[in-house]
Amino acid sequence: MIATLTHPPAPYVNFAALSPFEAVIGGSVLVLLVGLLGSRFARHQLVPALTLLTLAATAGLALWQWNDHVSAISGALAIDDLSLVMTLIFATAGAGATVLSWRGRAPAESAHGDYHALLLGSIAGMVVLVSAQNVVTLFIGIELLSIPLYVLCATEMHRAASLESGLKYLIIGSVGSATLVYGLALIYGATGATDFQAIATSVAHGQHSDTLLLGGVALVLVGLAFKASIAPFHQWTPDVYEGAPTPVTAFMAVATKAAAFGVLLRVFDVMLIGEKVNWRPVLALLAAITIIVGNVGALSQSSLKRMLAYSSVAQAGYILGGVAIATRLGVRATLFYLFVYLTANLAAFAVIVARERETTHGDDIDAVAGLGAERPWLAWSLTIAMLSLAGVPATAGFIGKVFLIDALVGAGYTWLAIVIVVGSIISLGYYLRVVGAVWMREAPLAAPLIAGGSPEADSAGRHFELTAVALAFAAATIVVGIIPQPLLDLAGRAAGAITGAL
Amino acid sequence: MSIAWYLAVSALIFAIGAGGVLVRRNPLVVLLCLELMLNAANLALVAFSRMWGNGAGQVFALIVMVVAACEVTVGLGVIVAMHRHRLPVDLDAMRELQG
Amino acid sequence: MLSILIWLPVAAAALGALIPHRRGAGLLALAGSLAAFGLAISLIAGYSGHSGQLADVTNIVWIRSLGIHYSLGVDGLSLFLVAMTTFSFALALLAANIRTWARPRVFYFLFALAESAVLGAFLAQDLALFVAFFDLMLIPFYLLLGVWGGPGRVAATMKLVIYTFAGSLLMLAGAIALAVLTHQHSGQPLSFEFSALRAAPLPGGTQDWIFLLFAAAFLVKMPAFPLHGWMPDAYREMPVEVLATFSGVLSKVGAYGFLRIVLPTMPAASVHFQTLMLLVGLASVLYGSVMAFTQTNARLIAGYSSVAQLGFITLGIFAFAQAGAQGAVLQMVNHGIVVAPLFLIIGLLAARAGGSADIREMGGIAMRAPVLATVFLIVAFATLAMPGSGNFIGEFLILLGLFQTKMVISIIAFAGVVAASVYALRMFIRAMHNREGSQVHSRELRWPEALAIAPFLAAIGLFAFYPQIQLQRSERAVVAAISQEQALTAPAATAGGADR
Amino acid sequence: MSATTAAWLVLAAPLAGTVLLAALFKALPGRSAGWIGTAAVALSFLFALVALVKLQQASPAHRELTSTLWSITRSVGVNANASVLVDPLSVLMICVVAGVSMLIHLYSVSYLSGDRGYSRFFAYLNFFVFSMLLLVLAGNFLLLIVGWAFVGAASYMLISFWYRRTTATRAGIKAFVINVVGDVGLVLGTFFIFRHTHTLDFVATFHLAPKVFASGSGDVTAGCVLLLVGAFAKSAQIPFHTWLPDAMEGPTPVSALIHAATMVTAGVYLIARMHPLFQLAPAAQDVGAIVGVTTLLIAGTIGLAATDIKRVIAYSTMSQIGYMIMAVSVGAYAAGLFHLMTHAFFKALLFMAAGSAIGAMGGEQSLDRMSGLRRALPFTFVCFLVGGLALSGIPPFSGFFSKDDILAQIGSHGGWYWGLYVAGYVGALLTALYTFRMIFRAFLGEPCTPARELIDHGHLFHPAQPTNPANGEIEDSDVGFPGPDHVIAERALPMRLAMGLLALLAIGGGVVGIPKTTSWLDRFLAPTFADSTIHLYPSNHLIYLGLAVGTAVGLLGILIAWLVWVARPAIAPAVARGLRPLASLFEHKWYFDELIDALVVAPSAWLGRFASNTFERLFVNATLIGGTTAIVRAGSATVRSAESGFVRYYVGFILVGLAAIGLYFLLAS
Repeated sequence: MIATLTHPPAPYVNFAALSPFEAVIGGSVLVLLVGLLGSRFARHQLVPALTLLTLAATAGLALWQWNDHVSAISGALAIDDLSLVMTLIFATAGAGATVLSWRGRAPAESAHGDYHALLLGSIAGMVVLVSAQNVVTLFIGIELLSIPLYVLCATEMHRAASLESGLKYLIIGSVGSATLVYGLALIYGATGATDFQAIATSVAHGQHSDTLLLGGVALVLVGLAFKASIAPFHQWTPDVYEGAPTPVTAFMAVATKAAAFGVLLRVFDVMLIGEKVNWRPVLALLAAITIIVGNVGALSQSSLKRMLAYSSVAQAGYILGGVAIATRLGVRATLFYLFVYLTANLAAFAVIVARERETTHGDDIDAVAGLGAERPWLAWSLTIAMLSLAGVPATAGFIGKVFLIDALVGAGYTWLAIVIVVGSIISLGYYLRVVGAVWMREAPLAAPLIAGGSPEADSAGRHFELTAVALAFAAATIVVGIIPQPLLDLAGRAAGAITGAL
Repeated sequence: MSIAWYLAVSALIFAIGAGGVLVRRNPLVVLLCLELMLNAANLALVAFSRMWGNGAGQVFALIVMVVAACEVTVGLGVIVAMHRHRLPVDLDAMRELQG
Repeated sequence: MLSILIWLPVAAAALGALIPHRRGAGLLALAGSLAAFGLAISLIAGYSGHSGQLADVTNIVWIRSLGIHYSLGVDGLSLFLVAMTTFSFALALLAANIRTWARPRVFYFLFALAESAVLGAFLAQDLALFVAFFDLMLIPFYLLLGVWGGPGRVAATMKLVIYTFAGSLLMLAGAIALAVLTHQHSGQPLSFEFSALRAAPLPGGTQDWIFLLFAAAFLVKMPAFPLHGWMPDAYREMPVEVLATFSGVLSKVGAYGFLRIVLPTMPAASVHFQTLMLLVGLASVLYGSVMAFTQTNARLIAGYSSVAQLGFITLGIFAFAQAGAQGAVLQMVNHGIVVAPLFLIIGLLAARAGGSADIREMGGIAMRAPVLATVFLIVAFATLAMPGSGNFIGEFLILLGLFQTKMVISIIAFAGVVAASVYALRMFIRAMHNREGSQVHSRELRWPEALAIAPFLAAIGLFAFYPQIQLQRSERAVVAAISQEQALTAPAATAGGADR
Repeated sequence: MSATTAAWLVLAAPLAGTVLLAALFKALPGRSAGWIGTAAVALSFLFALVALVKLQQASPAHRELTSTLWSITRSVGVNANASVLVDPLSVLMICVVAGVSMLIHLYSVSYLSGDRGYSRFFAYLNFFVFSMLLLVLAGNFLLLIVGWAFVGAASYMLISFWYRRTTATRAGIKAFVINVVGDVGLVLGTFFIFRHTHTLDFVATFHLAPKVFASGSGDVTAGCVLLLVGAFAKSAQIPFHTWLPDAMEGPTPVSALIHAATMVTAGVYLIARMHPLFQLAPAAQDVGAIVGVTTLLIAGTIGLAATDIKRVIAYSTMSQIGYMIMAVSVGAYAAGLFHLMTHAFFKALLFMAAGSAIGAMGGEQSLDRMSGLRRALPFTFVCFLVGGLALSGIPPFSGFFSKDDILAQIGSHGGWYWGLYVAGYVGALLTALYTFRMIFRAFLGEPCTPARELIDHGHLFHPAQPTNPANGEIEDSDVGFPGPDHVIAERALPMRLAMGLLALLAIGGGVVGIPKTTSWLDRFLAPTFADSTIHLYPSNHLIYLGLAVGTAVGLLGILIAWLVWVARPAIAPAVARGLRPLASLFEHKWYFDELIDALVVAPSAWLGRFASNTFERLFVNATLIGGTTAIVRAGSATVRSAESGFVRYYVGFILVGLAAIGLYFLLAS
């Protein structure tokens, strides 16, 4: 019966609206090519520079596209405030990662060009993901996002850990994708549509087979929850975060999470909004589990990256709360919290990278012991980041929590709010442990190199750009903590793009 | 023939794939099992496409195949790299990262 | 005006942290807090108790989306607490300037930040703002304890922070719930301002659990039995100059919170839990006293005595009698200006007893330090609330108010009064009298030390002979704070109400 | 200058003295501190006399003056001013207090000379006088309580004046704590009364009391009983008396001033001051009377057994105050205050003489070591004798009239009050007995070594190694106090002056109240107690009977004492052996210390140990802190063990989670 299929007209493509996406793709190709040049300068300096340039262009174009809500490629992608805001987040995260890996090891081991190209490719995938308007583009986006990351994780090839993390991520990621695609298939089967709106309407009018749909929802939920590292689908997170090169970890922690939540919002708060009654309690429960698991898991971790991995799980739990309640406030809180999370994590990871290069302790907590005396600026940045993640006033984290709890209580999910609070109390146990190490401990003696110490230690240069990044994002944390209103408005705008159904 | 049969088969394949991922230690075999899982989805997609009489499902299926190919490629790349670094090609041996 | 008062100390300290001069940090921080004290005095001068209204109101929208306002104001409730805060901090900073500290810039910056946060909490007229300051004040103290504290400091910090933050985060949830539910219940736009929250109280059932969240935070902060687990370690390890302000000022924020927030916004729940709170207060009084006369570490004696004192304050607040509440407010200030010099003196004693604050190591210090002995004796008498001290007036009013509403509890509470005389004098005698301890090198008070303590004595004297200076200004605000509870517990409260 | 102004100045003078001495304690040379202190009190006494005169000029109806300086609290219905109440009662008190204090200051000028804490001593002593005057002049409950507590504090500071002696510090804290118990009683009593009157002012309270209280109503009785607790604690009445004997650790002038003449009589003053309330609470009055008479007898018996000369006098003080409490509790106000006054004279005198004797003994206080001091210390002996005779109520000494006045009025109440009457005379017999036991043992008989040294070589005995008379502990000599050199009246003019004046007062003090003839005191106090409903005027025959019996009993006691301790020294041990249990009961002070220790001290100490060793450790730390952290740690361990590193398990978890969610959906739909 293929023959009977009507041949659709050539799809209308709105290139202007797509420009950020095009910029990223083009940039990645360009970077790839430049990376092939022979000159050391081209590879070591030009490539990162171009990457940054690309990201800047992307951001610029995104701003240029500001607040005209159009659909590109005949409805496969929608360029709306949400996707643009998300694009900004990705660009920032990408830029951060680029700077962090500038004089790092990972790009040197793999070719610089490849490394940055992959980074940009992944970003491209994220852009697609958050602007996807039907399940197919959604899938494309998520894979375009994931596959480069698998590689990036494995780029520090001299370290077994790096490879291990790459392969683990790959396998589990593929299981996730399989689950996701199977779920999407079932939804398609249940509704006969691939377009979000169409599915939504069909769900809303109840013209679907319930079992198929619900099965699909379950599978999709698992597939996406895995990306957002929601317990109990989070277990890859600590291993991969620890194993991957730190800049990549930083990128994953921030951008991937943002993308995952972007798509979670689109899928649940738009496509499946009609099934709200069924999935709300599940998401809420998952959020609660995630909060508890993430927080208790992070306690007494000696590897900072691993600790931050668990903390990211916990934070994912908080954010999921915002998604779960499916209210305007919830969406806004979710988006706002993503900013909070971005700034704090990038600052923290910048410090970790710096210490990896300066000390022989790698990412162990000893690496930051006595930082307060040794590197006050880094120390303050790390402190602020930790306090923000813990949700202390005068940092963005506090406002984020207030906003989130506000939304939860407003939606009648007070118990979840209490869980968040309890989680935050537990989280003090590990965030303040870091602060304590920074200010209250003396720097330990340098450990011998073999003991997991990172080889960069011998070239212990104090790289100004790391301090700059750390300070920049720490400062942002404080500023947002004191003057949150503009960012709140931004989140409101972005939320407006999808809360039509709410 | 009712759609149910196609679904049953695809579910079976999905389960087999998942089971393989659970029990096998050799990453190569695991990759194959992942292929199985994805193809189960494909089967379902095609079946539904047929059922609804529109092409979306088939397009989707094609894309999934491409993606599957990419994943396998990357996977093989990593495995080769591990082999070059004299690391055991055995999933259960990869336990440096845990806890 | 109030914004200046709040931010002046930290601004000055930040400036001091930037200038190169080594002693500059400390001196500028001191200057900043002194200026703040001056402002506070001018506030008192300008405030007349006749209208119970807020004075010097600042009200700017802070976070529109959440209806959070940067709203400040002072009234009889907070007036003297603010003065006492600036006073204690200024003198503590003076005392701190006598010693030299590792990394002085950070130290004084944090110290001043703490002052600003406390002042913010006392002056905030918006619940979210209050909560923000309430949490914020913990961070500097956490670092001050953790970085400059004694040997066991790290463990102490953990206990302190987990306990207190657990409290304040629960309160955060409670605060937001209070605002949001009020907003939903009354239909008014979402707002965290006290005025808005007071305007539309929630139904009783809802009030109850929110009340418990708030109570947890405030009782931990006081600390009250049985939530005082963090207190011994923290008090043992904290530098005395910091401890003086910590114990003297922070503990009051909890009590203040009850009067400022809980009673006005949740009257039904307050009445519902009155007995519970009274029992907590009573338990704190008795337990604190009993513990205080078994301790051998002078810091802990003072610490547990604070537990007992704060227990009295709790009793006064939840007596729901005007005299009790007035006494509580008065006692907050009194305890502040008495316990701070007490800790400073304990620091001096430890310095004379070979660094140990253990009263078994001390003894005979009075021998060559008659002035120090006299000062300590006066402070000790004030601590045990001997008639003729301001603390006595405070306790007198508290117990009188309680006597009018809950006679039995009041009579039991008197046991605490007797116990106080035992532990206070025990500490004094073991430190100052009897034979000299092995490590003791009796030394007279030095001028800078005297300079840091003398003003406290002056304040004690002032409040001993003229507490009216505060009482007249606080009366209106206090009466207003408990009026709803009095109305609800009408038959019991008539005795208190009929006094006028 | 009006009477109230004078009253304020009465307060101001000693306070100024305190401040001056405290400020200049380093600068003052030699004895100047002592003279400053004495001058301050003398000034105060002068103003007291002025107040007296001014008050007498006013018409009897207008002899109740109040004056307010500022208001301490005036809020939510609790109004307390810094105000004084000047009426015959308070004026009498300030005259007695300031007068006796002046003499004792004078005495101390030389007695304390050579003590390292010289100026500190006078600062304390002036502060005490200020507090005592504040107590008696206070115009409202708040100020009364303040004065009440200040005298307690002053007495604490002076008891543990020689603070290197652990005995002294222990005695000090004991006295202070018991006094605080008294304060609590006072405050609670105030609450009970305030509950109905809603005022703290004395005049207003007494004015309102009959209106708001039904006679014998629960609250007024409770209030008065609680006031009595305060009175008993201050006046060392059973069971709150145990601090007084220990208080003898203080320097002898302190014992004379605080623990004999003034502070301990504050309870008597309190009851007299509160008589409008007590008249509404007959039950409370009976409590007072019974406790008074019990103390009177028990203290007398202990006085018989005590060997420390100062403690004997202390117990006699207790029993004498028993008389006064009894008196004011049955409405014999004037008589009680009369006895208060005379007792102040002769008891202060006795202590001073004892101090002189102790000086001669080189700090030794035990009667067992003393004998034959008569020839060594003739002047002291005479003074002691005068005091003793006045104490035992031998005519015409002052004690004779005051004591019999009390008993006569009690007797005239009839009924079970006859019991008190008889007990009173039994007490009188005991008084005469222990007094002269003391005199005979100390002053008659073979001179002891110190006495001999004084008589033969004319220089004071100084022990080779100064020791604490209470427990024989070696004094640490580097401290320099108690002063290394001792002083006796024979060699110090100020002491002789003070003792001489007091001796005259002790002899002639009774003249102000000779029944039927002068009884000036009655008339002077009349305005205060005019409203008294229970005050009776005893019948003549009762008065005469009393005078006769009193004299007889007193003489009988002296006679017995002479027989037992002088004529037939063998009798005393024989009697002691014969009445072994009784004797040991007396020697152990009726086991009151042990009783209180078992009932109060031990339990609270146990409670403290339990709280800190068990409760704090097990509940607060182990359960509250340890428990929660343990739970969290357990959770952490679980999560981390689940994080096994096996990819397969991770996938497994994903599938399990998937299955769970799917199952839920199936059930939900």
